Amino acid sequence: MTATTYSDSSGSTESIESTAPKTAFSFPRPDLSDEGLAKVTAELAETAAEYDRTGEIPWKGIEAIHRAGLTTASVPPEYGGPGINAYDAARMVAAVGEGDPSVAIILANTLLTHGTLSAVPITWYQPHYLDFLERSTRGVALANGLGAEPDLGASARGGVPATNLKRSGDGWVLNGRKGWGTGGTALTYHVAHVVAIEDGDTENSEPRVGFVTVPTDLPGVSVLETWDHIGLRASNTHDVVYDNVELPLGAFTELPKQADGKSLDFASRPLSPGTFAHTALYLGVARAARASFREFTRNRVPTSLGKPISETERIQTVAGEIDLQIATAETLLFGTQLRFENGDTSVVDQIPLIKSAIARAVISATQTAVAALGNPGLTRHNSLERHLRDALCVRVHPPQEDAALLAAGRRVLGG
Amino acid sequence: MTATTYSDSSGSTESIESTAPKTAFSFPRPDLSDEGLAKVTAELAETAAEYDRTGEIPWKGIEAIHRAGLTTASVPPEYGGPGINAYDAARMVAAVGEGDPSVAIILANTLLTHGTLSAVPITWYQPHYLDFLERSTRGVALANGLGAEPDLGASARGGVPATNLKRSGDGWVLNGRKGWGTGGTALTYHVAHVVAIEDGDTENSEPRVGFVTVPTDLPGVSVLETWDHIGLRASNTHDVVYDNVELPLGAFTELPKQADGKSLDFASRPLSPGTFAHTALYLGVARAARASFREFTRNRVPTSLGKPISETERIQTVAGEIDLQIATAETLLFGTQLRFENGDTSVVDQIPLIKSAIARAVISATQTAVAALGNPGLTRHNSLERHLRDALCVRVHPPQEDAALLAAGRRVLGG
Amino acid sequence: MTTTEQTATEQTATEQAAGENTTETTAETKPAYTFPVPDLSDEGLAKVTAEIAQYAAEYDRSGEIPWKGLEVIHRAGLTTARIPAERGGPDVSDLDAARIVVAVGEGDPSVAIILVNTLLSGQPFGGIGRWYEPFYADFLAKSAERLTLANFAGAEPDLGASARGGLPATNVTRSGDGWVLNGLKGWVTGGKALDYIIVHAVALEDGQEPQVGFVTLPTDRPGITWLDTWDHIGLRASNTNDVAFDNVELPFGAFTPTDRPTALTSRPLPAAILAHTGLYVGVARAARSAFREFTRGRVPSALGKPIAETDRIQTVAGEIELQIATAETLLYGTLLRAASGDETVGPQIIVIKSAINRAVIAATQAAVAALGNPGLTRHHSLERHLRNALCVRVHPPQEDAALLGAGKRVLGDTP
Amino acid sequence: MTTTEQTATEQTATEQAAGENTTETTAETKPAYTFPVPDLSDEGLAKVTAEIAQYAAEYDRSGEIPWKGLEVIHRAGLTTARIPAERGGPDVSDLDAARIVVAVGEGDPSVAIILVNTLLSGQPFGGIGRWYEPFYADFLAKSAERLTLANFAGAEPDLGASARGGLPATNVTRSGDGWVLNGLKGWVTGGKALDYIIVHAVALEDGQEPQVGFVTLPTDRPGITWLDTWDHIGLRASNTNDVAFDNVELPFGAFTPTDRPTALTSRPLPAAILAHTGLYVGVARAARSAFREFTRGRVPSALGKPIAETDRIQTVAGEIELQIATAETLLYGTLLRAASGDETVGPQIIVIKSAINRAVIAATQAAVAALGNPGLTRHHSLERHLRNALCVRVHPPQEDAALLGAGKRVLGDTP
Repeated sequence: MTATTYSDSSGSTESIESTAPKTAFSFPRPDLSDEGLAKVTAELAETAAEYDRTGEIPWKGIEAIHRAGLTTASVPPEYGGPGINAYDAARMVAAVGEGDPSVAIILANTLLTHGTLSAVPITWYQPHYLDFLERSTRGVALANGLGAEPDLGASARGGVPATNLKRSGDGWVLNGRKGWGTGGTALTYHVAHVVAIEDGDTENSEPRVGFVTVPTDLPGVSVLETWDHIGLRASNTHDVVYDNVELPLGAFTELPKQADGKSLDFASRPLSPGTFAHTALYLGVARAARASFREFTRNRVPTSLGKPISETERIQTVAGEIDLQIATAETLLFGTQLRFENGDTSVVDQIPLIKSAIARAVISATQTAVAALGNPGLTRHNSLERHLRDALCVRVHPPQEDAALLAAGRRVLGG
Repeated sequence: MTATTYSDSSGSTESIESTAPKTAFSFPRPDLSDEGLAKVTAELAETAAEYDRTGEIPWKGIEAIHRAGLTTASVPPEYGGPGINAYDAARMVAAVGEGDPSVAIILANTLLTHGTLSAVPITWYQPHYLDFLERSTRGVALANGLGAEPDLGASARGGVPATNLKRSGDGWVLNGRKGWGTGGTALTYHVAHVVAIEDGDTENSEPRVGFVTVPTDLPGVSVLETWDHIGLRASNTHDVVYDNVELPLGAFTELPKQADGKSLDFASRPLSPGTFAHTALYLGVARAARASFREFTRNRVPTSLGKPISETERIQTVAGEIDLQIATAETLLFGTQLRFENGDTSVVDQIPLIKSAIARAVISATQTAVAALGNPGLTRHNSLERHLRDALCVRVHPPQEDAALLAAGRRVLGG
Repeated sequence: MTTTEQTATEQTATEQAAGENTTETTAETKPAYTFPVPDLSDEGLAKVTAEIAQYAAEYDRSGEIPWKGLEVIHRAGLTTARIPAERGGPDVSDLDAARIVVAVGEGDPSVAIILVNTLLSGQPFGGIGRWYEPFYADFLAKSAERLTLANFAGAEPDLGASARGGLPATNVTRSGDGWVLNGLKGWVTGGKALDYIIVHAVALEDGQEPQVGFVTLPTDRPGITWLDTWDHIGLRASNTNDVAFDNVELPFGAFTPTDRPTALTSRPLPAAILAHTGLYVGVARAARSAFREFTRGRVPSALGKPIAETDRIQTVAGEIELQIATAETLLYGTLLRAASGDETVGPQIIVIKSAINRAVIAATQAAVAALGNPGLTRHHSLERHLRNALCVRVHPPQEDAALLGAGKRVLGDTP
Repeated sequence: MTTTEQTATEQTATEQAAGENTTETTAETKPAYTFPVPDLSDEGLAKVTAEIAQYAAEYDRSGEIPWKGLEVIHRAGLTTARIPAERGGPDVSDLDAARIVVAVGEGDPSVAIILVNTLLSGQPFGGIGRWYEPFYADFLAKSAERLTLANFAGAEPDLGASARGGLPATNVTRSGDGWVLNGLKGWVTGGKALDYIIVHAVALEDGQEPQVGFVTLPTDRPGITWLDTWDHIGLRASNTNDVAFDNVELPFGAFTPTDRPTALTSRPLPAAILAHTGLYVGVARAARSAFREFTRGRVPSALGKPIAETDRIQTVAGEIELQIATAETLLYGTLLRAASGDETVGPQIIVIKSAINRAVIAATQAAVAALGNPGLTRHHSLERHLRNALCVRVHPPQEDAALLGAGKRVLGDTP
């Protein structure tokens, strides 16, 4: 954690929503033209290989997207933000992912914590949110929702978190450990999935599950450097430990109870098109692989051939296959959002499957490029090797394929 | 059923094994050279398309394999037969399958009922077996093991058959219905999987499961024409009904009890290389598809191309892919038998998986050919369409892929 | 339709439209007919599907023209759904046309392919075909009265599909004031059910370069002979037969010159071309229904409950659904992307078409592979759906050409 | 090994073998050394696997020459296992050589690839390389004392792999009584650990056509520079570096002319070439073990038992096992078919190699895809096994060339 001191400016448990001047902030609408996004891609691509090697927080890339106004692009209009829609968020993340997917995943997480794009209602403690926005005006400020826990597995598979709040005086004390805290020490805020335990709760009490917003500079918040992955190596997806972190009472918001009196279950919730933000970054990776394939094959002139291998039918057919997979991924991603906007509600149930189909297309595009080239696709002298390692990470995001298939099958075969 | 009268010549329940002169019969060793088998293939191929259309019993093809000495090739030496091994049986069936897979499956079944190649101990009632052999010297005589029942599913998935023998005087009365009785009215004998019920048996008695040999010309044996399949259309894989068929006591042989006192369970038995006899016929189908692809592409000269499409790199690469799949199927089939003979016992547990892998290769070879050609691969003017329909049947033979994968996974992950 | 009527109508029309050769010139006048707006609600289309599906198996067996299904779509107003507004038609959108074709394809793809050709031919939709105005007026007049069908005839047995480029051998030569048409066209879906054919032909005039163009041809002219060549694995009732022209006399205006054809893969395709593919998406949906029905009804005695309640079958159903969700989103999403002004989708359409093809085949084969015999016997409809799905690959541009075309674009100087 | 020793040994050997240029001529004399017969039992090989595996992760991180693993295989007598009997070696069979390579590859494929090259180079095995007898005698003398390694150097960065045909740029020119060697070879596995390199080069003599041949090269000669070019996704410790030759002086006999190389795909390959592929079969086996270990140890709190006990994970394990059974049977079965005199297998070897490659990749990717993050993090070995498996495709002949070569054969005049 950075050593910056940050003290909670308010012990109040009341929401200060009504007192917050709506126009206190003003965040610019980023340049979302194809050209504008291509510039961001190019700038990020310059430093991506280096951060892949070192695994350090990709500050240069993060600063580039901050300068381009991307990190605050989903701040709601009532807080002075451009409040971009899911379609544009996906385009933005894809462009960033094409440059550096570690930056893109940090961006996607931040975009989703602003709430307008999320599938799950994310509610901030107002003083925290205003502080977060205020910091965003001064420099880079990043946030992430922390759901998974090492023992529980991904929260999307259901279950009550072990990370918990206990009452202490006027507030809470937070304890527990979260896994896959992408962004690591670069984060300014966490929105953590927790259970709140009140005095008098018994084993039989219905658990109060919800989210707590946590400024990362509070005492007791620490990061364990656990991330050592095949891809997205600079994403700093480390574990986070909370050791008696003191928080105001309002920092916790319980998830709405459902008809059966239980909390909203992550595993059974319908997904919104906003959840494509993560998927989009891998579309960017596939595009980067295509560009890398293009560059290599146009410049590789074996003496025995006497012309670039890009001029052979074999390589052209491989490029066509890569393009087929990318066209598939793009149309699944953007076409789903358009179907949704067009009022086609049948697509909502299909979203987990469509995400799996996009994952297959991304992996297939990248592996097709690698398989066709032999050594040049596997050496770190070319970027394709990195794109392959990054693409392989697409499958880890929930809901995973087996769960998506089984759930869809039950729906299809159900009564 | 044919109207031929055939009366059981003996009511004796004693095995007459010792009294049977071992040299009473003499069956020729077939010509198993590549050239000899290719001749059989060619003869069968002449009539295969016609039987595929009509669905009639492929008598011309059956007579061809009878003349070539194939139907009796697995008769054990002690009965005057050549007693060929599993390796040669597979080669033989593959050659016949390349010509007409409906004939090949009828052949494979007959070969397996002679017992020397079977995974399950098949024991004939001696008078029946001698009669079967005697008929084989006079003309075509075919047999088949009947395991599956419409309600039970394939016997390889386990369970006690509903088809049953009840005591009646000195013998048995057989009742029930068997599914997938390949060969239909062409069969001379059935070896049926049944349960024998003795007087005094209760619901809690351990069922006596075994095989009964049934001459098909007995009163009460009938065939229901249920077969109407996408492929192997002339295999006459109809249902068989037994309605109070009277049989001598010796016609039933109980399967050996296992250590736990239960009958040998089909589903959990290890497979022997002899079980590849069925798989081999589909290897023949894949080879036929390759030959068909070769013939078509060498003769197809589009005016816009001005030469056979077989001279384009695209079609050559497709042919290479087909050959890769066939080389895979051949090496899996024959290589497993060689590993087994070479004393490599680790291969035994892998046999169900290897059969699935061969099935995938056969289907892949055929579908690759079809996919590359468009309409000419799908019209009945060319034989490829038929080979595709035949190849699709490879998956139906037990153990099916899902069961093979699950069983193997349990073995791999087990303690 | 009698020959007398036809001739009279044509003569009148010829007089009215003297010198005019395109439909546009009459667009100002009040339409002569009013064609019904079809019920495009999900429920309305589902009713059409169900009604057609009743007859599909019967026509698959007989191969006859599927008159009962065709009458259903005529009554529902689908055959005239794309007639332009200025001619009194409802002119449904590309998206709705695709939805119609999917629904009809789910019922009977032989009916759907006849429909889609009429939709594509009855309007300059898909970029093919130009009508001789008097004939178009006649086509509308007939369509207002009864089921009226048209198709485009491009392919020739020797040339291969015209989509791969090359000059047709079918030709018109001058004769008096008009032309005579000679030649042979292959794969003309609809066969004797067609009222009009737009024939791709070359005009041969003394002393001039051959001129490629389209001939509008009423099918009741003398000299037209249908050859009963269609004998396919699937779409067996589509009557995709060859047609021979022997000195068929036509008025001068019936020939419209056009640019020399280029290969389909070297130019962007209108998104509407995916309408063809839509009928196979319907086939995949039919396979899903068949899978659902069978697995919910199949209760093996050893299992004691429907196999639809097992994880294995549910996962297979999930895979089928994933492929259908992919196919639907690729189909509808592409049309929506095109409609939304997304220009990047244009060059991708050829490969998106291949991607839909793959999803259709994968969905159907997943269903078949999981079921063994029940997926292959003609007792259940899945066997038919598989055979129909296999035909998806035959429509130009075929996959190899699409991949090569896309690859050249991707690797070219301006990707 | 010091330079002084080397020079002395070589001088002696040169004198002894004056005028001799092949190993055959000394075959009559009693061998000077006796090399140990390795323990080839399954248990013996498993011990080697386990011992090497201890160090594999460490060398994967550091990329250093895997000395500890190499010492293990030296102690086990594996590096000298193919030395011919007439030179005192055990000369194990092709089948046993493959088993050795599989076992070592399961432990550390970087060690295995260095081993397999020594096995292939130390004898005319695989059809490549011819030794200068004095150097071979020296190689044996060193091998009797300590770990001694050799490799073949064919590829050049500009030329691509020599297996695709084409003349090397690396050359020898006359200088006094001998030659000087100049040029650059790429992908020379083993790097600085090698004692000898058999270099594919062209001899340039004034007034004569360039003559292709092999140069036997002791690596301690002046003028040899290793370039640290290897930075690959997998086999990171294989030290597959480039090596530059700058006026390296060699005796006249060190160059052996040979036929001009033809593309690997246009001639039948010896089955022994599959030894290379064997090391990746070992990688797949290592992935299976890693999958087994992880799934048996992973007990999610929501499940309450190891995930290895779920049908889903068991089915994945079955799929992994299917691919391994396929790879093993293709590898061992091909060697057995070749040994049994089955001549049809020869032309199939190039495609069988591709089929093994696919099975290796499929096995490893099935394991990774099923596990999500645990399959991709470096905390578990699966991530490393995946990276190693991906290298299987780079060895010539590559798949596209193999398919094209096989297709030409299949579609040629005599298939």
